[in-house]
Amino acid sequence: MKTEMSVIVRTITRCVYPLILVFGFYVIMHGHLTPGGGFQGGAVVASAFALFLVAFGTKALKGRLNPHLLQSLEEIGALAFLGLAFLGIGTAFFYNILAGSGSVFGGAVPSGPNPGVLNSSGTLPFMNWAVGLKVMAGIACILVAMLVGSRKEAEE
Amino acid sequence: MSAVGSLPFVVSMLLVILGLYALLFKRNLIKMVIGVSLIETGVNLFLVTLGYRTAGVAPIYTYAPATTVRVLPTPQALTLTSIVIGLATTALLLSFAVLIYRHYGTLDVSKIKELRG
Amino acid sequence: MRRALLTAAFLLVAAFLLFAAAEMRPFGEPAVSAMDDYFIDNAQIDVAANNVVTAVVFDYRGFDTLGEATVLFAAVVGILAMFRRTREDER
Amino acid sequence: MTALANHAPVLLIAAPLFAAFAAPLVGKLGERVRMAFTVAIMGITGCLAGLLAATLYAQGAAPIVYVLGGQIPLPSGLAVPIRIMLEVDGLSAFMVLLTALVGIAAVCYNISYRRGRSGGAFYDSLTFLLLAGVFGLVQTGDLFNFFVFLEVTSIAACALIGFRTWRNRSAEAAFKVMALYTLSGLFVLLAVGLLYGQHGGLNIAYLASSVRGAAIDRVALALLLTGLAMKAGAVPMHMWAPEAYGEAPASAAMVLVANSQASLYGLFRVLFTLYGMSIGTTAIGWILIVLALATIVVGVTMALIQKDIKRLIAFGAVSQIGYMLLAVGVGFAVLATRPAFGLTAITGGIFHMVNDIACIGLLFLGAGVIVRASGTRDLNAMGGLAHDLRATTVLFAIGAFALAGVPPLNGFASKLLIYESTFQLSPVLAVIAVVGSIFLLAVFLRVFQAAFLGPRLLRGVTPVPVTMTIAMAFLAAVVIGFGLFPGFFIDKIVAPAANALWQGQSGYIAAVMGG
Repeated sequence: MKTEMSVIVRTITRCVYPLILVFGFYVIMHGHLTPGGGFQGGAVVASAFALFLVAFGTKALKGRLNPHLLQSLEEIGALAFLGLAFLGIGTAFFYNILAGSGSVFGGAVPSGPNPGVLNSSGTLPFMNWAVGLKVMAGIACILVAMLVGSRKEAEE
Repeated sequence: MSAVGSLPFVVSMLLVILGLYALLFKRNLIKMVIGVSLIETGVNLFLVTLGYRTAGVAPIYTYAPATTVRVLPTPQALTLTSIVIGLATTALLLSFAVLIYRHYGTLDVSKIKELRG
Repeated sequence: MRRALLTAAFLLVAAFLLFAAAEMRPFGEPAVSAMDDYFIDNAQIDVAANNVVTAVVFDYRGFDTLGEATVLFAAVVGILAMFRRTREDER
Repeated sequence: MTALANHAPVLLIAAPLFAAFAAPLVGKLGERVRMAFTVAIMGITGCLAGLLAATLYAQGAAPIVYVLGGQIPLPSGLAVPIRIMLEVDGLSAFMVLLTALVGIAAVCYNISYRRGRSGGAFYDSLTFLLLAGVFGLVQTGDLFNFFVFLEVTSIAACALIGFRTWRNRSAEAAFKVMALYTLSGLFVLLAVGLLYGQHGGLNIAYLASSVRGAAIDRVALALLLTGLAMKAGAVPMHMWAPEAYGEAPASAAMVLVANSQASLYGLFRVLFTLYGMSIGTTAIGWILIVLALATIVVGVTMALIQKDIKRLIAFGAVSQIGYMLLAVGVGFAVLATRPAFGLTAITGGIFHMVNDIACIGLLFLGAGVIVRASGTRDLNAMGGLAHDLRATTVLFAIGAFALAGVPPLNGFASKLLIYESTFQLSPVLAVIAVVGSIFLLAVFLRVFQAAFLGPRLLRGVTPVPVTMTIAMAFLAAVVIGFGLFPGFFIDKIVAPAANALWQGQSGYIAAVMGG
């Protein structure tokens, strides 16, 4: 099985790859202000990985996408999300302890349409990041596992 | 206002029925996965249509247009959840299909039955 | 025989679903929206979030999101387990 | 202690989830560390389950409501609950105890069952995900949340079914079961969507107070019933169950049965709490009864002709689902007139759940030992295992006789209640149920004779690790304990559960909606 695609595809991938990453991280970061959030942004980032895998085949696995690292990252993301939910256990599980508290992320927002404040919404941005990390690592992990799994077919 | 009546619901149900047809009557495992995926899409579409309010805008306040009619946020949240669940399901089904192909060398359900004896 | 039964079941379910859809309230006019109106009106006060959908996803219905993250995690673990290296002696 | 008790419902879900998320990471430190970790977390979970049940029983009949991310169920001036809630009543507490029982046995069994095999961390992780899903399923008070946990259990269960990747039938069974579970999950989701569109809420108590039996409500009920009955393994959609239980590793098969029972719990919750009297209970009760009888007959007759020991036990498990469905169907059919035997039937059905999981679990674990020791699943190839596996022989015998309903054991205690009450509705039902049990006894006598008695056919049988025997002995103790003192256990844990179904609807609604 040919694992690499033509030089055109590879070059375009190299150009587009960082842009997709930036867009994905933007979507995660502004999840509480604009359409999007952890899941959507994570999926966008993972699509960059998918593009990478399509263009470079198994070569991409060497160094750049380490399955063990990805798996650990996913677990860390999941644990972080669980931990953030635990923060509010003083009141109730999933209680948003930072919202409206006036601290760094607790800024209030004006009512009605407004330009948005990045450091608002309490624990929401952190949860977005945790879920974003989880989704990007998770989907990348699925892609790598399936690629390796189906490559075994071709060899046998 | 509602010139369309309940047509959007009917359309999403048609998608569900299409998926059911593929799941029940197709013999190829990949096509069955596509069927499951279609049902999921139909149900998601159904959920999203539930939340629409005539002439509403997205319930997001950042640079929002000055209108008071906003669509319902809950169905969107539910759909987001069910899309991710659908993704997980489809991925797992496909990996089972890969395993089956590895064992039998075919994706045809009737041939798999013959091979198993 | 099997195929006939399957077809009958399929047609039954299809008719049933179409009936349900036709019985629904008209498109664009939610019957009861007290819960959603609460979200729209109070998300900026309760959660200080501009995006009401994110407020619902991560705050009001955060537990669903935990479940959804769990589902994805389960799928990843499952797929990694499917394609793991097995040992010869356990077969 | 009170703070812990207040948060027990959610901690009960969070603790196994934490174990599942962390197991692969902890596994990097070594296999023994991971084992100690899983045992510790399961111990904590078991204590939490006990604490939750004790709290509930201490406060009487009122359900415990836990609001996630808030303090009060209803914000002032609103008639719809806006946040997700966990709502634990007698039935939920009963299911929580049952799941904790299964979890403890499974984790204890896994210590040596999975040692030296590949993917141990994945296996532990998936087992805990399945347990967390079942804990969530039986506690949640929100219909969409119910669907989410249904999917958690589906995916974890299917990954466990396909876990033996070198067996071609495993992958096939996993694919089939996954497709079916997804279909059932989507039926439930469609029903949730319909109910949301009609009533604008997702909380079970809120929906129960606003469902009036309109056309859409009935469609949603049909979808919910189909989806949940499918996932519980009732006829006509039972064909996945034997393959799933048969292909899953032994301890996973036991947890899968608990998962099926959780779907059955969902069915009961929908029927009694969500709809209750707003629909024609007699007609639906009789539909359940017919399905249940078909399930018993099919399960028992198919068990008769099996040669594979795990598939045989699996068909036994299918038939037992029929008994529970039968009893509760009888209870639902007479819900409108409320004769005393309706409550007896429900009590018997619910009591049978815990008895069934103990016996079936014991049998699956025993079968796991047998397959591991003899290297074959074929009953005709086994024989004389009693010479080598003494403890397993005794424990397996206890499980088999209890399942068939032989007097001093727990299966008899619950089946007697079922026979008595169904007889009062219609003698035919009781006769079919009794005949089913007799055939089941014959089946298990044959298994016992084929596997354990007779001359020693196999040489070099692997000895059984001690933790596997402990896990089986634990379940056997439950079987014998419930059999010797049925009155005590019915009084303490089964009666609150039965009452929660029989007359708990208004209390369930009031706990959230007030008044």
